[in-house]
This record gives sequence, C-alpha cells and structure tokens, in this order.
Amino acid sequence: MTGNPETGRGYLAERGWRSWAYTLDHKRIGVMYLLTTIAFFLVGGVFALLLRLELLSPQAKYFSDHTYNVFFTLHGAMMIFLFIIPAIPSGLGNFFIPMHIGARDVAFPRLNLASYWVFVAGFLVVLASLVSPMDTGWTFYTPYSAKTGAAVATLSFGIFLIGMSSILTGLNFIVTIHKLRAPGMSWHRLPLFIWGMYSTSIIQVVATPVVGVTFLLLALERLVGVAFFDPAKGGDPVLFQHFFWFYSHPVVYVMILPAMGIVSEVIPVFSRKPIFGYAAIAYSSLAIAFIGFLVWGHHMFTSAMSPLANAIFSFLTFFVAVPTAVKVFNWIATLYKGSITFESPMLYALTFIFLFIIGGLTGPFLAALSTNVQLHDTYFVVAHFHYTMMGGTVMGFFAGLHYWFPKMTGKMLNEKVARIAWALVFIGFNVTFFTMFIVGTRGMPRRYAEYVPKFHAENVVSTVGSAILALGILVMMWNFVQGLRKGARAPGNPWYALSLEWQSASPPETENFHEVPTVTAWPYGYGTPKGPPA
Amino acid sequence: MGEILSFGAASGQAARVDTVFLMILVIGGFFFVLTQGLLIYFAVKYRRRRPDRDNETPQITGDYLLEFFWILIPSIVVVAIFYYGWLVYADLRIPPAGATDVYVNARQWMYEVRYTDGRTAINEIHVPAGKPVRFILSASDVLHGFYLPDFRVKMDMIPGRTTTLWVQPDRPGRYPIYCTVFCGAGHSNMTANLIALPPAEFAQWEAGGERGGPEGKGPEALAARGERIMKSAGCLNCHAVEGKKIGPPFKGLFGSRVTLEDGTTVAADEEYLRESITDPGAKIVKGYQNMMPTFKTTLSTEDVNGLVEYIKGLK
Amino acid sequence: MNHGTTGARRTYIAVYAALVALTIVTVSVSYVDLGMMNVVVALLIASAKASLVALFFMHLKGENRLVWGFALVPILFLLLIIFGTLVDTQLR
Amino acid sequence: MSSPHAEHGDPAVAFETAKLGIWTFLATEVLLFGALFTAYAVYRAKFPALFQAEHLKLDRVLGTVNTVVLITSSLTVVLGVDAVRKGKTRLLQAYYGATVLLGGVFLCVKYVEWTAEFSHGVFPGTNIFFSLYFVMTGLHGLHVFLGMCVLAYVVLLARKGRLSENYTTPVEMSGLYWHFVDLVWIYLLPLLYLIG
Repeated sequence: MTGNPETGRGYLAERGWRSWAYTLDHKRIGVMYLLTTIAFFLVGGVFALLLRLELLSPQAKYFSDHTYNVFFTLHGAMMIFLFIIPAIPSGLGNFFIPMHIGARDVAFPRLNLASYWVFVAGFLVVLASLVSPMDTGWTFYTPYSAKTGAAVATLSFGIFLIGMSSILTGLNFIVTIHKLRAPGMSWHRLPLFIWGMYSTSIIQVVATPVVGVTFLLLALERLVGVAFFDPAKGGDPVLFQHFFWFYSHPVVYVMILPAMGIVSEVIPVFSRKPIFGYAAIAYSSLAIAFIGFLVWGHHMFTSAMSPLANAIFSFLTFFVAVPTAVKVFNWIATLYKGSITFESPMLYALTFIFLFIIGGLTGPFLAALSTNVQLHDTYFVVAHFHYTMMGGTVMGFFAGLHYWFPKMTGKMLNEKVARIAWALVFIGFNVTFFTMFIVGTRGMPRRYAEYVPKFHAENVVSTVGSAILALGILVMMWNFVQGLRKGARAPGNPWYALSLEWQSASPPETENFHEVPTVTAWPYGYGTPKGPPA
Repeated sequence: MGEILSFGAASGQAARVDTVFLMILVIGGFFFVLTQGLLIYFAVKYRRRRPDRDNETPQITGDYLLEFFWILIPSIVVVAIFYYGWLVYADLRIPPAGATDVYVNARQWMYEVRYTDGRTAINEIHVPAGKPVRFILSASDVLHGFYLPDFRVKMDMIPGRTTTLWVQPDRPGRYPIYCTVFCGAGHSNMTANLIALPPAEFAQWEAGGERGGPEGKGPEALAARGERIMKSAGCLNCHAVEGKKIGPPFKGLFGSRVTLEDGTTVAADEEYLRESITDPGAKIVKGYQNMMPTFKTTLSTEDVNGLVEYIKGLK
Repeated sequence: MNHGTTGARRTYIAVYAALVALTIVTVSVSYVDLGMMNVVVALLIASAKASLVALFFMHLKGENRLVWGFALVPILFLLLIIFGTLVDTQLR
Repeated sequence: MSSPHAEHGDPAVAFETAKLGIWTFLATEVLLFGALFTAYAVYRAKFPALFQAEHLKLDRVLGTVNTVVLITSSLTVVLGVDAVRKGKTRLLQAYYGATVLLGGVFLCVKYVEWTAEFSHGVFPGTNIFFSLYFVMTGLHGLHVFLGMCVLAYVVLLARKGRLSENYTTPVEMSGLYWHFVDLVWIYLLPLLYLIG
C-alpha cells in the first residue's frame, strides 16, 4: 500500500538523446510531450502578456494593429493546438494511462512515437509559417483567411499534421483501454481519469478528421482556387464555420474531460474518501463527449443560420450543462465528511472546481439565444472561455503536474513555494478574467487592438491581473526546476493513493510493474464502512 | 451597478433581452452561492484536524435519490432558460410593420450606408427616434459584424448573402456600432454611429441640403435606380410587372410566399430577391423553367439593391 | 478447415458477381430519368454494395459486438454532421 | 532498437488489438470523407441545376470501368487473405500483386479522365461541382496510392517469409483498409458520375 521502496532512476536511467528520440516507452514519450507543450504554454503566455500590454491604452501604443492581430492569432493557435489539446491527453495521458490500467505500455508503441514526431513536424511547419505570420484569429474564418497575405496554407498544413498526431494518439488510447487492462480491471474499476481519457479519445478520433479536411480545403482554395467557401463562386463561408465548429466545439471537451478526470482522482485521495457517485461521473464523461457533438451551432447564432437550426442548437447546448453539473455536485459531495488536506494538487483541484463553476454558470448566458446575440464576440465570451479552459483545464493540468511530479521524476516539490505560486495564480487569474465579464457585458468586442476610452479602467485592471498571473506561473516553473534539481527523494506513494500507478517505484521502472498486477477492487476504497478503525 | 451591467437599454427590445440576462443572472447566482458555499464550507469543516488519524472517513459512495434530483433539477432549469431565451429572440427577429429600410454594405474597413431615397453616407446612419428601422446588410469582401451594444443585437454581414436586423431607438441619441467579426488590420477601427434624431430634427435633416436633395443632380433614389436598371439590364424581356411571361411577375411578389418546383415554399424577402438575381438556378418557382442567366458579375451591389427596392415597391 | 475456406472462396466470388451486377444496374438506371427517385435508387444500390463489401469482404458478418460498434459509431457521427449542417443550409 | 513491450504475449490478443486499431482508423476515415460528403449534400441541394448540367461532362463509361476494376481488386484482396489463412503465401503474393496492379490501372484511368477534363478547360476552381469532383476523387486517389504502397510492402513481407497462417495481421489489416477505399468509391461513383 505504501508503494515500492526502490529509489533508482527507473525509466530515466538510460541517458543520451537517442534514448529519448527513439524511445518506445510511453513514459518517455509522455515526458517529451509534456516538455514540448509546456514550452508552448510559456510562449503562448508571452503573447498573452503582449496583448495585455497593448490593451493598457485605448489607442495603439506599442504595436501596430496588424502586429496585435498576429499576436492574438498566435496566442490562440499555440495555446489551443500546441498546448492545451496535446498537454493532458498526450502528455499526462501517455504517461499514466498504461500505469492506471496495469499495462506495460500502450497498444501500439511505435505508432505512439510516430505520433510525437508527427506533432514535432507539425509545429516545425507552424514555425515556418511565421515568415508571414497569421493574422486571422485561431478560427481561420473564410473568406478573410482565403484573402489575407499571411501564410495560411502553411499554417493549415502544420495544424493538419498536429491533428493527425492527435488522431493517432486517440486511436492508440482507445485500443489500449479496450485491450490492455490488467486482469480484474473491469470497466467499473477503471480510474475516472481513464474514463475522461476514453471519452476524449473518441472525440479526437471522430472530430479531428473533419477539421483536417477543412484546413485542407482552405489551403486548396488559396492554392488552386477550389470554390467550397468562396462566395464569388457560389461557395458558402458559413459552411466553413459548420465544419470548423464540428471539430472545434467538441475539442473543448478534449481539453476539459481529462482535466475533470484528474480532479476526480485528486479529490478522493486528499479527502481520504471514496469518490461520490462513481458511475455518474464516469458516464457523464461519455455523455459530455456525445452531447458535445450536437451543439456546434451555438458558435454561429449571429451567422444568419436558419431559425430552426438556431433553436435546436440552443436547446441542445443547455444539455451540456446537466452532466457537467452532475460532476460538480459529485465532487463537492465527495468532500462531505472527508478528512481533507490541502497539498498543492488538492489546492489546484479545488481551484478547478471553483473557477469551473463560474465558467459553467456563465455558459447559459451564451447558450440562450437572446443573450447570446448580445454577448457573442464580446469579451464576455473571452472571459467564459478562459474560465473554463484556463480556470478549468489548465488548473486541472497543474493539479496533475503537482500530483504526479513525484511519480514522474522521483523527486518531491517544495510545498511552500508551490502554495505561494498557487495563491498568485488564483488571484491573478480572477483579476484578469473576471473583469472581462464586465467589460464584455458593457459591449467591448473581442479581437480589438484599439478600443473606445470608456472601457479603459477594466482593461487596466485586467492587465495588472495578468502580470500577477504570470508571476505565479513563473514561480511554479521555478519550483519545478528546483524540484528536479534538489527535490527530496520521493517515496513510491507519497500521497497514499490507491490507484495502480502508485504501486510502482518512483520513478517507475521501464516495465512499469515487476509483475502485471491483478486487480481486485476499485481504486477509491478510502474510508471505513463503520467510521474510525480501532 | 446599472452602468456596470450596461443597463440603460436604448429600446424596448433591449430591455427584454436584459430581463433574460437578469433571469439567468439570478438563477446562476443561486447555484453559485449553493455550490461555492458548499465547496468552501466542506473544505473548511472537514479539513483534517489530527494528522495522525487517517482513515476516519465514512465510506459513502453515492446516493441514487440525491443524484437523481441533481440530474432532474438542472434539466428543468435549463429548459426554462432555453424557453425564455428563445421566446425573446424569436420576437426580436420579426420587424414591426412600417420599418424604415436602410441598406448597409460593409467593406474593409467601413460601413457604406444607402438610404432608399438614394442618399449615401459612410459610418453614420441617421434615423428618426421612436420608429423602427430595418438594416439590410451585405458585405463586399470578407465577413463583418454589425453590433449595436445599446440595443443588445448584432448580425454578421456575409459576402454573397443578405442579412437583416432591426431596432427601434426609444430616445434620440448617438449609439455606437462595432464590427464584431474579425476582418483584418482595421477591424478595431471599423466603427460607426447610429444617430437617432427627434422626428422634427430628422425631417429637417432629411430635407436638408448638405447631402443633396432627391431631385436634380443629387443621387438617385434606390427605387428609381432599380427601375432604370430593370429596363436597361433586360429584365423586362422575360419578366413583366404584372402577368406571367417567361419568368414570374414582380407585382405583389415581395413579402409573399413563393412555391418552388419541389413543392416547398419560401418567403420572398430581400435575400430571396438578391439570390434570384445573382444565382437564378438556386430556387426555381413552380411552373417556370430554369433558364435565367446570372447577373452576379454584370450588376453591382448597388444595382441589385436598387432592383430589390424597386420590386418591393410594386405592391 | 479446408472445406470451410473453399466455401468462403465460393462466397467471395458470389459477392463479387453481385457487386458487378449491381454496378451494371445502377449505371443503367442512371440513363433513365426518374426525377428525384434517381438519387434514392442510386444511394440504395450503393448502400447495398457497401453492405456486401463490409459484411463479407471485411468479415463484419462474423465479428463480435465490439467491432460492430467500432464500425457503426462513425456512421452515426457522419449522419450527425450531414443533418446538423443541412438543418441550417436548407432552411435559411 | 529494442522494443521491450512491443510484442504482446498472446498472438491472438495481438491480432484482436490490431484489428480494433484498424477499425478505429477507418472510423476517422469515414469522417474525413464525411466532411466532403456533407459539402456535397449542401451544394447539391443548393445548386441542383448546376450538378445536373456539370455531371454530364464526366465520362460515365470510364467511371464504370474503374468501379469494376476496384471491385475486382477487392476480390483479389479477400482471396489473398483467404490464401494466407491457409498458409499459401505464394498465392497471397500473386493476389496482392494483382491488387497493386489493379490499383495502378485505376489511377491510370483517373489520370486519363483528369487530363481530358483539364484539356476541356475544366479545373478544380471552375465551379462548386468540379471543386467537389476533383477534391473527392483526388483524396480518394491518394488513398488508393497509399493502399498500393502498403499492399506492396505486404508482398515484400511475404517474400521475406515473414508471414504464415500463424501471422496474418499485416495482410488482414491492409486488406480491411483496401476494402474501405473500395467502399468510398462505391458511393463516389453514383454521386459524381450518375446523379450529379
């Protein structure tokens, strides 16, 4: 129960770049994904800070409008395609799915490595597009994206490759979860992180090809003039939006579902209580994944869709709220009568719930037709999106990083520094983004390099918040580096968790487990049926 | 607080949107207090007080009745919110009779305004206060947006299509219009103003010389332009104002319901007329052949708008 | 074993014959003007052919439920994107 | 390059795993073409007259010939699978070799069609119908080409003696992929050539 006492270098023993570049070990591939995506998170964050800097003044001050447009495009495209989509699934998922289900590796290790290198190829192509950087916003709406002078075809191709990598990873995980579970690991004994990852993988496999084709068509429109989205040839620019959002709406669940899985792992461990309503949390992941495919039209309520389409998409959108609410209620109920400690993973998990509730409760404003028409394309949407994605997914990601850091590296983090970083992130985040709800309701449109002076005060507050947030993230990164360099040796199971990954050494051996474990119980058997033990 | 939530709606419709906003805010506020309250209360109350005692928690794994209710109650709440949101929206989409039409065409990065009497303007739309005004929106190059925050409405402007939006300013005033769909370098400077004048001032402005009168060398009224184009472009070779020729007649067409060859019916609105001119094969009227050539390249947006306006007048 | 596979070969050739026959039928029908029915007939024949390929050539006939699920789920999503988009474009 | 975990202990499990993998992959392919089928549905409903007029410019006979070619190639694939299940790897090579050839014939016919269309001044940017036609057949042609590469690789494996009745995985997986490519064409033929 207290884990393996071994304290070797485990899977990290082999050295040299070849041992990484050619590795078939899912853990090493996961680590490579994590390092790459965190790097992009930091770069994307720098772009965000530059945006906030420019918005300090209503008039263009530091950059031209075009430069600002490039910055918000790069911020969006990098954060979405290079960080948040791959970070948890491909990074933490690669590392922990096989360990959670008691397997030695994923189903197709070679494909796994290939998917990482396709990802790298993708981001190299994205970098190549910087010769004439994109200025369309991460949504690539036609006909602007078909006309602008930027390297749209190049960037589309880069994102096509990244999408391919995402498909291959999802495929690998689906098959892994179906076929490689340890003996006794029935579906209802799966950790909830696996349920989240399974639902995510389905979305990746089914939705990503659509956006792949869409970007292909966009590139072809620029290269050979196909007529799909070109109004001059009878094409329909709104069809582009349908295709784009058929992927890009479900993909926010690719981002959030694994984070919800992490939270479902962390909460019981630090409350010493079984998760409340396991089945409801597990199946609500699948429900969110499925309903997520029915609601893409809510991004297009002002795009002059048919009235019936507007009504249907609005109606269905509200039903995403139900499984999401169920999860939140279950997490809160798990805390009830727990024995809660507040180590950094738990702090981030609770922050996830806190911020995600705000993100979730501002959803109905955007789902209801009449208020959507008012708030669409204003800062209200920006705030809602960041509360769910940054306040949700990224906080879940941070929770996962702090939770599994000892397992991945064999070192413990400095808890005091981690808490300081957490406090800065929490305060900075809310100051930055809550003001955006207000300025959005007052009518400030998004993607504005310059704005009318009446929105000035909110923007200054928001920029100050972003500086605090950035400082918090810097402290966190510094803590990671210090932890790697000088952290205390981590025991096999520092949090006394019950799921399988903690039954290995820290860091785990290449084979994960000396013997493939036989599973006899679910991973949440905390607490006692009759109260305190003798 | 009113200012922060941008109350001070400029029209009755905007006030109705605000009630939906408020309703969601109250419901959301209730669930916010409930969930965050419990979250914080549990976190504080059940924090571990004695570090040495570990597994002292009860093994609660679920409660079907509780879970049933917290699936049921949100479901009912969201259906209610949907219903009110949709109701107000549906009402907002139907313009009242007697609205003044104003044609607005967007291009990078300005709004080209054309009144039915032929006067034009850039980025300034004068309308009488207290009367409904209907915007007929088009775009020349890329997607643009038409957002009136004080009226809580917006509509995308889509190249190759015609979209509409209406407002009724209750009070005179100057209301900003923002572009909300990213359209390039000048996006954030693509703003305009809706200037609602008291009826008397509006009449004065309408008659005023600064924009040139409707007669003489002044610009041509849209409907007059349409009548001229209709003769010169050869429309009347195949269509008659009244009575069936090779193509369907124009009189009474606007606002009617047209039966198509596959039996479905469509409303003959601006978008239908525009489409029938630029893409005649798209909707074939029952009883007619698909033989009209497209006028997409031969007629400008102005010409098409003129034709539409002329046909609208043939009641 | 041997007997079984000979039977299988015979099935494959029969399916092949059916596929070629259906191809001939669908091409022939396309020369006849049936109005809207042309589309329906062509798609029905295509679906019949596709089912033959999936059931016999791709051996879906003998597969377990899991593989059937993997084969059918994408079709559900395909219908979703087609009808979801048409609800807008057809009713504008 | 050692792969400590690559092989699964039980070959039957390994086969089932690979099969599930390829079916998942086919699911992504369904949606890849699915987006194009959606575009087809939208524009055919919007421009029935255009589709009616333009599809007559395609060569129905060549399209039919190509269909038969592709169906025949599917038959040779399934016979190849049948052969390897019986351990007849030489027969497998013959059948898969024939499939690659038939794939080549298909692409040659496609080449003839495209050249004819280009010479008539019809290009991908001409109108919506031909945009759909060129992109759909082009993407499908790319799949045929990739399938030929994979099948040729399987023939190579068979020549090296890597395949037997106990190890048929590459044969069956590549076969499933090839049938799927055939299946897509079964829909492309009526949609583009016959009912336009």
